[in-house]
Amino acid sequence: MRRIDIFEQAIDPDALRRGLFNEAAGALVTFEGWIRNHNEGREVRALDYEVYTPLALSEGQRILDAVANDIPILAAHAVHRSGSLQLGGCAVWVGVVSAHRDEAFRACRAIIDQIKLDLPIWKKEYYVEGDSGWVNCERCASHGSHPGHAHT
Amino acid sequence: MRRIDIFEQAIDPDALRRGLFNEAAGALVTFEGWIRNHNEGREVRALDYEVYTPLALSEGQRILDAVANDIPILAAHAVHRSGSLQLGGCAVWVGVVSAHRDEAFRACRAIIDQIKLDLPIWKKEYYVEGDSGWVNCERCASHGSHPGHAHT
Amino acid sequence: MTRLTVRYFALFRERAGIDQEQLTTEATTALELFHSLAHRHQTDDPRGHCKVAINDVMADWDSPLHDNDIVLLFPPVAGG
Amino acid sequence: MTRLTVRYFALFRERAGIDQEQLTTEATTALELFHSLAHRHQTDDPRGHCKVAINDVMADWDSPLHDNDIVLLFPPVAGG
Repeated sequence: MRRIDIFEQAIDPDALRRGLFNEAAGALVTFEGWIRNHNEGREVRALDYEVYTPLALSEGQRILDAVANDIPILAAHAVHRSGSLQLGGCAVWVGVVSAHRDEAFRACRAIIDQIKLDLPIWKKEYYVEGDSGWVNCERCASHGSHPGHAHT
Repeated sequence: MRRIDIFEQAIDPDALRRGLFNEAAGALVTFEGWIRNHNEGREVRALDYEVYTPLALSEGQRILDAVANDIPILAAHAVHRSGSLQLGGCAVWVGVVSAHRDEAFRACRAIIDQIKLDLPIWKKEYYVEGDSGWVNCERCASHGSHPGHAHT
Repeated sequence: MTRLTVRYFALFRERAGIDQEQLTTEATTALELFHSLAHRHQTDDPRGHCKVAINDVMADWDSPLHDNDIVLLFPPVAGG
Repeated sequence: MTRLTVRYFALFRERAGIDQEQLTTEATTALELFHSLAHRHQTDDPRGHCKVAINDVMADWDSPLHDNDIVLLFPPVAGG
């Protein structure tokens, strides 16, 4: 299985990990991204994810296939939320199973790294102070501030 | 929290991951080691883990403390089974939470690598053909065969 | 002149005040189109941090435009 | 002469046919003790793949032995 989904409802990590069971698998590595209570020095109270689903699914599948072609794994599943999340909510889940642990660790890391860089997903943070802002991607943050970034 | 446990009963990964929840955490990385149906070319039907618990706990705590001193994480929990496991059973679970994902990935990997090298735990495999054998550690396998290794 | 549909996402949609529009443009590439729409998205050079897709396929900023293309303008992504 | 308790684990226990024994030894280090018990564990040089603990603390093979020590002999570990 190499699969990506966009969920409008809560992610159930336990159901997802059970879906990856495989008798030939010796290792499962999972990554969960949680909504934490701070980002770049601001106190966060909630988030909205906007997802352009058709391209998120096709780009996600391309990422999973590329990683699986590069690293020998048995299965990989990635799920990203859309819509509103509260503090502590699970925004993204990635699970990889393989015969040995090295492959599962490397593939899980490669998949989440590429998801964050490539999928058409945007995050609007709502701050404790009452304002909100669109969050820049990590690649863009390395460019410093640019005209497309403003807290609104 | 930095904690290691030896469980005589089944590991519940979902309960363990919920125990790591932290409002400052943005990333959870987990590793699960499963009993797979083959090892070094033999078909495996079951395993017994022998654990010398007093030193497994003290060595495990030393590993967790060393990793947490090296990598900024918020919490880590490791659990290893003792006793009999069937195919597909979860033999070991490691979970790490941190603000950002890089630390959780690196710390989780470092913890499971050290657990496999340092904890006084031995694994006896029972093969489909009816025989059994003690499994060598990974470090030892790199020494090639040695007098202490024999399938019995 | 090329007749297109342009769709705005996230920050770009908020700034433009519209989800999408149909327009006729003298632009021949995605980059030229982006610059011609600066009054909508209020962003200078998109290369390196913004993305563009044409007809639901990721594209380069120097991709040519054709009649009836649907051009998707993506501000910096932030999944995960 | 030093009076000790020796405990055998996993493969060593199976080969020795006993969990533990009390003995008096001329060995002055853990390595010398290990070699003197080759009839039990049937293993040559333990360094690099076998471990030893003394009184529930991991030890080196050149650690000295003292009266009433409890010496734990560990064949190659295989956790995970």
